[in-house]
Amino acid sequence: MKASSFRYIFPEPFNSLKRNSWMSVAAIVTMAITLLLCGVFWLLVMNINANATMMESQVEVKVFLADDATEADSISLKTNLESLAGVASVTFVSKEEGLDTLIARFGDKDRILAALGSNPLPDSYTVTATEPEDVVQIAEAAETMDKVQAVRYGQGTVENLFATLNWIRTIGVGIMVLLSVSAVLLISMTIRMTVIARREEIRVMKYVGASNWFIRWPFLLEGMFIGFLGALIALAIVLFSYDKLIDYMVQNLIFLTYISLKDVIFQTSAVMLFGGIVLGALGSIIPMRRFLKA
Amino acid sequence: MKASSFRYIFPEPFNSLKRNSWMSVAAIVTMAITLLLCGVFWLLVMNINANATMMESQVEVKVFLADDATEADSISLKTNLESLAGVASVTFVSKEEGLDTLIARFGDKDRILAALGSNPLPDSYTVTATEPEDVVQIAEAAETMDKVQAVRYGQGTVENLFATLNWIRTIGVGIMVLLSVSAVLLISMTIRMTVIARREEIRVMKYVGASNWFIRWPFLLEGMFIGFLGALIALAIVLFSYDKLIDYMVQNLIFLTYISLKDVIFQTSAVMLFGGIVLGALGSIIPMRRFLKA
Amino acid sequence: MIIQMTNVCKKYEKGKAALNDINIEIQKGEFIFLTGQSGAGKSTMIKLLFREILPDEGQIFVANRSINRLNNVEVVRLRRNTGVVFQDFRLMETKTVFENVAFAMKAIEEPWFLIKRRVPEVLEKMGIGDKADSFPRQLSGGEQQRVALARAVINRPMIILADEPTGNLDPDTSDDLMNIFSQINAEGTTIIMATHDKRIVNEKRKRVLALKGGELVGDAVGGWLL
Amino acid sequence: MIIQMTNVCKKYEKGKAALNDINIEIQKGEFIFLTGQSGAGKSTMIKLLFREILPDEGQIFVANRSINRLNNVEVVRLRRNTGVVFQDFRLMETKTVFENVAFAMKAIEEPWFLIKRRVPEVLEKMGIGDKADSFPRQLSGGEQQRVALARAVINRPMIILADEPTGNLDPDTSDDLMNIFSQINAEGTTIIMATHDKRIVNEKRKRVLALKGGELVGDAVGGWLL
Ligand SMILES: Nc1ncnc2c1ncn2[C@@H]1O[C@H](COP(=O)(O)OP(=O)(O)OP(=O)(O)O)[C@@H](O)[C@H]1O
Ligand SMILES: Nc1ncnc2c1ncn2[C@@H]1O[C@H](COP(=O)(O)OP(=O)(O)OP(=O)(O)O)[C@@H](O)[C@H]1O
Ligand SMILES: [Mg+2]
Ligand SMILES: [Mg+2]
Repeated sequence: MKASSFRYIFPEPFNSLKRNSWMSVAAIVTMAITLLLCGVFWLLVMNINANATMMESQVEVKVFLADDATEADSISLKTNLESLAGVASVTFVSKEEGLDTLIARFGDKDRILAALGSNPLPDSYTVTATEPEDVVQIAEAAETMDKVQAVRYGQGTVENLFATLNWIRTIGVGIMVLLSVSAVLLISMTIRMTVIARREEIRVMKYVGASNWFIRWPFLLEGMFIGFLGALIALAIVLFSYDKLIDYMVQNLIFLTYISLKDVIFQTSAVMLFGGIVLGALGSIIPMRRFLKA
Repeated sequence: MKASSFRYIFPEPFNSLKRNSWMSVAAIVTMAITLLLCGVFWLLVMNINANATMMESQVEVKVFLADDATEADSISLKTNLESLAGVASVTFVSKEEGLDTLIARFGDKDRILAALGSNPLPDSYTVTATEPEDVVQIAEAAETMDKVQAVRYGQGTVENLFATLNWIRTIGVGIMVLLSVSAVLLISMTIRMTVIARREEIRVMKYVGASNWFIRWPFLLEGMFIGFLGALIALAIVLFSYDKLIDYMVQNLIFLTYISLKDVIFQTSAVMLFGGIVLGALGSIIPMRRFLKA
Repeated sequence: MIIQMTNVCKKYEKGKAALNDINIEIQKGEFIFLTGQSGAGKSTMIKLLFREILPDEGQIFVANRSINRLNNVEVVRLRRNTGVVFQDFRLMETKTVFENVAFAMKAIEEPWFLIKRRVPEVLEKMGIGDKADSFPRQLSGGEQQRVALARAVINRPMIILADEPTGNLDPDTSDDLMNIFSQINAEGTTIIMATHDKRIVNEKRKRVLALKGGELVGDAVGGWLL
Repeated sequence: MIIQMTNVCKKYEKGKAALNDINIEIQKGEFIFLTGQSGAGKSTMIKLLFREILPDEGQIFVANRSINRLNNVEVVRLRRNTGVVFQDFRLMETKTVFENVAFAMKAIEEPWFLIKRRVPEVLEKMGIGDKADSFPRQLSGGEQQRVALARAVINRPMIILADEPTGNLDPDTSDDLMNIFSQINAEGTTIIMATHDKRIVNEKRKRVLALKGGELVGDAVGGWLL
């Protein structure tokens, strides 16, 4: 096939879409719905992931100073803690602040203070890790340091949190895989139908001497165009509703953090449009093979 | 149309499925994928919901007794608490048990005991509510009772928990609605395509004197059958993989509770099969109207 | 009088009128040839008579009922009393020859034993008895045409409309079929047959309606008119 | 010698052989009528010649190449050198008449100015110049047939295979088209035409191949053979 044949090929998909309008509309709608689902879940998973990451990063290690620690001990401990691998920040918490936290959790300040007489809590450092996985390691290192009375990182809690977050991620990834596979199948089934419905036309083209690629290209372009259009519609709906949804959520629900539209717009658009076009192309070209045999 | 005509109508869908095999396979696959998605999310949402409900039911009210409360006071308080609307259980927690809990959370038992000298905590009752929404009301009622020193239900925590659970539920329901709408559209688009592909056949039937219902029934049955088959495949996959998945999850992930297959098998099967059949029927009959006009 | 057309005009979306001011009366039991050049309006006339399309102007009466306004049930009744051989056959691609012909009987709810007996009988008469289990795409052009013919006559309708029923048939087979038509006609069925076959028209010596560019230019008993 | 068939047999899935031990030689520039009753194997023969189907046995040579084993490119070349009028037209339903005919020219990558000039020319010659923008379903049977004819001749192929190209045409239009064929034939194109029209065969007095039940029962110059 000569390259110049493309002048005959390019207008074909548009004519065809117009003239097979019922089928085309059905195919585009299917495409749009499928990609819409994918887009929605993609953003959902991204948001859940962002929240999970944020929650993980908030896991802290508490390092309690020995009662006999001097100011100098405290400062050198801080330096030591900061020099540990994976430590993001080290914050001093005085015994008074510690008690306040305790009281905040267990009730009546006056009553507890009266009962305790004096504050039994030691000064402490709150250490945050850059990577949540480093928490245990940091805690172990801190325990061997001088003038450290105790190290706490809420053992069970951290592990539970990680497990929960991993669970959420696993489900999220599972959803995406399931949806992606479904999208590929659904879209290719739809385009397959539009091709099958026109098998006679394809055969006639062969019989009047068109080469396989001369026949294939218009269908390929049409599939790509259906994919593109479907993706465009899905994208428009996703982008339009995402902002509104986030607004609503911010006001009504305690999601910790949100991915803002502008952070994902390029990625999402690219993936959806590209996905739609590729699926449309494959969906149209694969079932054609059968009708193009010599 | 006479009822006896059904002897001619019933075999039609099966012939047609066999002879339009490409289209039929495409339609059934689409149906199966769509319903599979729905089924998977339905079970996911049910599980999340079950977990949410369980977590809500674990919200408790702590009622601390006054220091001067006698054994009799304690017993009458218990009776009063139990008589409150919405209370599920009332459990006595001695001051020693209370301290154990405190120590378990804040570290070193010996150290804290040494620091405190004596146990500053009062005896308490742990009240659980049947409905989580009743918690606040129970707490308020308990506060007005005799010999009650303080009532705690971790204000912020409960509200946060509710909000989180509602958020999860909202997303779950949102997913289901989105998926259901998509399923309806996708399936009707697919069946629509199979009908459109056979519009000539429908016209010919009209021209040789078949009544509209004589033409419609086989298509209707075929759509229902496609729906049924698709649903059956989806159901088989869902049911088969659900057990395996739960097994995996129980071992690897800290989901709190799981809905067991036998609790949902009837509901899920009924919804999916019925859904598939209805969608298949509507999807085939609606686009036919156009071709059946007199 | 079984068919009457008064001042019938039909114009498709584009172009000039396909039929223009047609007036004809056809008595029960007549055998009529419809002739005219390609594009003269023969098929349009036939399509009007079984209400595939509606006239733009004028009235068409079949069995003394105007077919311009019929409800669904009446349209079905009209079609059941009319057997049609389409110029392009219009066989159902996914049904076998037997099923294609049987469908017309099933549609009018004939009992199965009758279908099982009469369909092979008619196929045999058309010379395609051995093709009952073939699908239309497995038949030669003339065989397909004969299936269409079998379907049109199977219910012994009051009127048979045949649009070039011998277009894909050799002279011998055509003659066989014309004999079948004559026989059916002799039993009282009105037959209207659009045809290009000069020889058949000349041999049969029946009433001929000649169309030219949508106008009725001839209506006489005898041979080819144009 | 442009076409040669040696011991060609063709049997479809069911039933008896559609063609049985056919041997023919056709010289470049011949005009050949293929006759035979409905179901005799005329269309099968034509389908074999442009490789819509393959023979079960025997060899077919077109322009001295066996067409039994051709790769994709060679099949395309064969078809580009062969213009076919299908018995059932096989027009593309979603393309206009102009586009249907133009497609055959686009497929062999003719420049647009040539397409724009030649397609209307040919349509005019076929008497359907005013139907260029109609879709096939908006045409009468004979008009569709003439579009199929126009598509077959537009590229001036070496060989024209025409399967009952006048089946839906009235005698006058048929004669016009036969004259076009004669003219094309006079320019050197080999024409093989399956037909039922005794009159045309008798008038033209060309070589006639007569088939009967898949056997070649006659091969002579002159009139109708059966
Ligand atoms: N659906 C349609 N839309 C537009 N024009 C049409 C349509 N059907 C037929 N025509 C035009 O109406 C005219 C008459 O068509 P008709 O089919 O009645 O011709 P005919 O006499 O049957 O011809 P033939 O012998 O070729 O079958 C033709 O010019 C045709 O192009
Ligand atoms: N695809 C097929 N499958 C099975 N049998 C077929 C197929 N095509 C044709 N036949 C059979 O082969 C025989 C020859 O068919 P062919 O189409 O060649 O006849 P023909 O001479 O063209 O007849 P006509 O004049 O009716 O068009 C017929 O009996 C037909 O039923
Ligand atoms: Mg006609
Ligand atoms: Mg043939």
